[in-house]
Amino acid sequence: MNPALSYRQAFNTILKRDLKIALRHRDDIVNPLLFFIIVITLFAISVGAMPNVLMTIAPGVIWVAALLSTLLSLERLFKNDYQDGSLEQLLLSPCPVFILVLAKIVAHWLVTSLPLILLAPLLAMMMNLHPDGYLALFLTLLLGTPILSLLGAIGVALTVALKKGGVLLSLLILPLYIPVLILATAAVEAATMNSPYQGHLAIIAALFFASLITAPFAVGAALKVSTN
Amino acid sequence: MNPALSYRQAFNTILKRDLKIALRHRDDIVNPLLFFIIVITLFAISVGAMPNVLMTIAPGVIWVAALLSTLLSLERLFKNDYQDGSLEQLLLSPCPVFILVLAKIVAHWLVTSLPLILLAPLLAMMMNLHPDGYLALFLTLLLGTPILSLLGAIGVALTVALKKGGVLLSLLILPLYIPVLILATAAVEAATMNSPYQGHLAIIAALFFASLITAPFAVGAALKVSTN
Amino acid sequence: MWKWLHPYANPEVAYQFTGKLIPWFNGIAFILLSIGLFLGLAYSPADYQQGETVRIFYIHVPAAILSMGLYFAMAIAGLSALVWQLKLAHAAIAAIAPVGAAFTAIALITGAAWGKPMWGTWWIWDARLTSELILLFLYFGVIALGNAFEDKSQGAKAVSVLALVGVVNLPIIHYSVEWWNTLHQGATVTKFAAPSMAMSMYIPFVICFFGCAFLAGSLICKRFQGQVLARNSLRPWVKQLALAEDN
Amino acid sequence: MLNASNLTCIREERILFDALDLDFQPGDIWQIAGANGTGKTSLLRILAGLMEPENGEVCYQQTAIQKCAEEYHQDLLYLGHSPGVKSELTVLENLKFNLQLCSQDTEQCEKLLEQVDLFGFADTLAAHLSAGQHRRIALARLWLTQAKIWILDEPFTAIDKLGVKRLEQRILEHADQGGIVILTTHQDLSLPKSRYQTLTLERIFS
Amino acid sequence: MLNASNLTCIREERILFDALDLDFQPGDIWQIAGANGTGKTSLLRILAGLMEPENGEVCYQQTAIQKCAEEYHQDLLYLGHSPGVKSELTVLENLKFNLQLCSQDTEQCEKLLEQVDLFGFADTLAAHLSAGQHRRIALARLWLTQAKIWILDEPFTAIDKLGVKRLEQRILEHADQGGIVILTTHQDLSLPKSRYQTLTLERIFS
Ligand code: HEM
Ligand SMILES: Nc1ncnc2c1ncn2[C@@H]1O[C@H](COP(=O)(O)OP(=O)(O)OP(=O)(O)O)[C@@H](O)[C@H]1O
Ligand SMILES: Nc1ncnc2c1ncn2[C@@H]1O[C@H](COP(=O)(O)OP(=O)(O)OP(=O)(O)O)[C@@H](O)[C@H]1O
Ligand SMILES: [Mg+2]
Ligand SMILES: [Mg+2]
Repeated sequence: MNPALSYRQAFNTILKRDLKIALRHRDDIVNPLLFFIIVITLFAISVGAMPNVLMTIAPGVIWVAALLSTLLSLERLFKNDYQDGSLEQLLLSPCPVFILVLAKIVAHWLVTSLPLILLAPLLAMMMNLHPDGYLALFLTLLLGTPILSLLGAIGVALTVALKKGGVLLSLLILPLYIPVLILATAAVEAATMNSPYQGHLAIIAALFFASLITAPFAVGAALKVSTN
Repeated sequence: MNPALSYRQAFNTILKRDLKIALRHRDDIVNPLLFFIIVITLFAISVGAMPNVLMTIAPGVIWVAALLSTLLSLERLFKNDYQDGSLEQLLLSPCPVFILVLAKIVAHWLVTSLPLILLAPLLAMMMNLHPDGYLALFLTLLLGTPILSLLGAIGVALTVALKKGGVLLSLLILPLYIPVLILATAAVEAATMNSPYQGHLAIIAALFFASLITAPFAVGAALKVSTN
Repeated sequence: MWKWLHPYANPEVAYQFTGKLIPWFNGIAFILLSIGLFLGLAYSPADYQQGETVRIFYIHVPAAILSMGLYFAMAIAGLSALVWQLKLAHAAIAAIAPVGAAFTAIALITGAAWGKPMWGTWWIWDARLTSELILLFLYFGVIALGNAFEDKSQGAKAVSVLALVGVVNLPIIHYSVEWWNTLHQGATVTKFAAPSMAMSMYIPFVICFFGCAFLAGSLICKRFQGQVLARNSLRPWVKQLALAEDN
Repeated sequence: MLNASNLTCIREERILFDALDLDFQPGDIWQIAGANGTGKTSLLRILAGLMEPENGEVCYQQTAIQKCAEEYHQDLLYLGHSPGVKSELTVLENLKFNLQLCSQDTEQCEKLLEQVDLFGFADTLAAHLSAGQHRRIALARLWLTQAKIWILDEPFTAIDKLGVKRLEQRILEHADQGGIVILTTHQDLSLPKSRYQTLTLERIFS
Repeated sequence: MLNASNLTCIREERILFDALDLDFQPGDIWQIAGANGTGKTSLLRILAGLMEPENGEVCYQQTAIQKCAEEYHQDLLYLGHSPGVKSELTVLENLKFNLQLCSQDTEQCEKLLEQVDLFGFADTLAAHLSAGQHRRIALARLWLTQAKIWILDEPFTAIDKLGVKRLEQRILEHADQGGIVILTTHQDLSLPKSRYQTLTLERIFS
């Protein structure tokens, strides 16, 4: 019998494979990013030449765009793997499932959310966000988007085997997303008004750690149910 | 040899099948609708308790939401058929391809856009849209969403065989969508200010007929290229 | 405790046990609700600030608290379904979800009706209201997910996971009034140490609350029975039951 | 009736076949054989008009198939690796749709179900069938079609022995009525040797 | 080593099998036979722990497989209808990923490629392979795995004759080294009759 893979190695193997597929596919990276840009530009276009209106709605628009683009990219997280049978193979691997799942989620976040976070300041500029809000926007995105990925993964895992997965997915995870959205926009708005937003940030951070610790297990359990 | 199907019958057969699948799946109907509602509610939540701000951005938000939800539902138009081999079978059917394509597009519009149009007034109310804008909103949606479906179909047909279809799709069709978006929001805004908007509407109608006549042929040609 | 519980983990025993509970629950709920509502709606004093509208309180708060409590109960059922593979817990989840959703809806509607005179608007996007709305969506999600699976037990397991995850929303609802400054009233009845409220209001409230709780219990038992039957339709005792019904 | 001249197919810079001349006459059964990746599927797709050859052309009744697409498609039945069965529809609905596209009345369904051994599954979603049953839905078309030319890519995949026997019988019957059958399979056909011809594609090392 | 007791499987209210007792010993080759839709795939999935039976349990070395998931998965190789080949990766990348998950060094790849007859396709995307070649990538795992229990669902699908022969040899070799092979196939195995046992599932009419 060959030596069992260390957890670290297993994590790395999956992470690398997923990143490679994403880079090959490119879609996975460019799509959410493009979607993010599109939503924001379309708003800028359609709300038009009212800079002060734009300014007030900027934190909301940017965060909603980020949330939507995460939501849409989520389906890919397990769908392809489910269809071509890789998911079964992962579940049958000797490693604990939660490690593999975590690797997949991290890869997903790196591919979909990180570029988006890096691009956000530019779009914030387009949306006329108040300069004091930049740091808050960056921090909330940095802490908030992983929560979206982690919680979303649970929803995807639950619905991956269902033909009518899509709707359910939104129905299942949006309720879980809304608190993050409210907290984050509140934080950015507070920042633009120069009031303290550390409290909001602390709650977001707490949510992040809580979901980081629990979500992989929930996803593992959900995947087992789905492939049954 | 059995008598060839009349074009009418062929159209009906495909239309009925697609509608049946959509009703069975339900996803296809509820998903874009839910997405539409979600986008609007998320905005309402994140822009928050500023009714007058909501009011000014209402036409834009509603149209952007409609556009996005069409954009997202488009991929389904040919994707499933491509994967399970039905598309090949359709291309091999004795009927001219453009008829089958038209049937599929009509089914798609009925399933995704119609419910959305019917629901729009309710959401307009939530968004505090000025009462004078309702009729204009309804008319622009009624004429505008078919354009979105028709043009979108060309993009989907071109990218259906590509693994990395999604990005391309948005890139290909968004430039075509933006004029419709600008015209439509301008029309609704004009209506809320009680100025005439028939001019805008006429241009949208012209665009609609032009795309109705040309798009099915373009889609047919694109599909043949894709399955090669 | 397991030894004591074990016999009730048998579907047939559980079915009969809940069957015996229903009439009791019904009776208690009826008595408590009639007393409580009489005291609350007719007898207790009108509030010096809020006037007669304060009487919505006797429906609104029990419904709101139960909406959360039932969700918690559902989550516990989910946990036992996942950890101990308890098949009855599947039926319990399916039984609780719609009842919980109904109480959530009642809390929302009565809250909105109360909000109009108090705050001048039916709805605002504030934290407590939004999170209660989210709770309703969570219930919908649970119901829809359960229905989406053709395979009942597979669906139940999926639902268990979701119910557990959704529990995070409960503290958010409860503490939202402290974390955010909102229009909504802070904790008054649920401060255990010293309810900051007149006894003439507190007692009818408590009676109403337990009345609602027993009503919920009876509804849930009824639904639970149906679910147990549906999930065991191939078992002989169910067939016998059906035969007895026919005769 | 159907013939191909000078066909060349190149995929990924690999020559699969070169200057292939084929002539199919009514009553013929052709088995295209060859190892994996030698171009059987590619050849069938070219013959069906789904793919364009690098060179050469396929003619139906002396007309290039691109020119007489409508008639050719009327007379053609192609079943590929993925056979166009809709998982979201039930077995019966799938069959009915196929019947309607051939403009036949939908009353034969019951009989058809029996023929492909799916009796009792009429109202099951295709997604809930086993691999073989799923393919059988597509194969049912062989019993209802009036097309003369059948192009079948590995029709026996996932089908059990009894099913294979029935299929072979149906194929023979069709050829006896003056049809043409072109198929690939990695199993041996149990038809009489004299009834079918084999074309073996070889791997060309370039 | 692996045994199942009292297995019952119900799908869509149809009883597929009932009170099935199985015992697999080192060196065994089992063919699960039966018509389409009799529950072969379902049985294999239950044995692999991917599906839960309605009743009964599967034990590996006297422990229920849910309880010793890690060891069992270490010793198990399952290949289903869709074999988990990533179309977006090249052949080589697919193989390497599989090797890494078994924590083996990735130098054997070249040899492996030859073994499954994909030499020269190393850098082709899996999406651009023929049906058979695509499956061969998954089958390559049979040559590199050190798992003792192989559960193979129709491993010969789309594979050409030479390929089937090689596979059978590999299966025999594995059994001779004390492994267990459980497979389904609709073709006849050309192994010596004495070397394998057959379990035939019947359709139960209820
Ligand atoms: C749609 C609007 C409303 C919703 C969704 C809502 C929701 C809730 C919820 C979920 C609770 C339970 C909180 C907990 O136990 O932690 C609650 C309690 C309560 N609500 Fe509302 N509410 C609404 C409107 C109102 C209005 C207008 C009033 C009166 C001004 C009101 C007064 C109260 C009071 C007094 C409590 C008890 C507080 C406690 O002791 O915790 N609510 N409400
Ligand atoms: N995903 C599913 N959901 C519900 N029922 C299913 C599902 N898959 C298969 N079934 C049912 O289970 C039965 C057995 O299916 P299974 O796949 O085990 O058959 P099989 O013996 O592998 O057949 P084949 O030889 O065609 O592969 C079928 O009759 C089918 O109706
Ligand atoms: N979609 C594709 N894109 C590019 N090349 C392809 C594609 N499909 C197949 N090929 C190449 O064409 C060659 C022949 O493929 P084809 O599918 O015709 O083989 P086949 O004889 O049907 O094999 P099998 O017996 O495995 O089905 C293969 O070597 C493959 O590399
Ligand atoms: Mg092939
Ligand atoms: Mg099978």
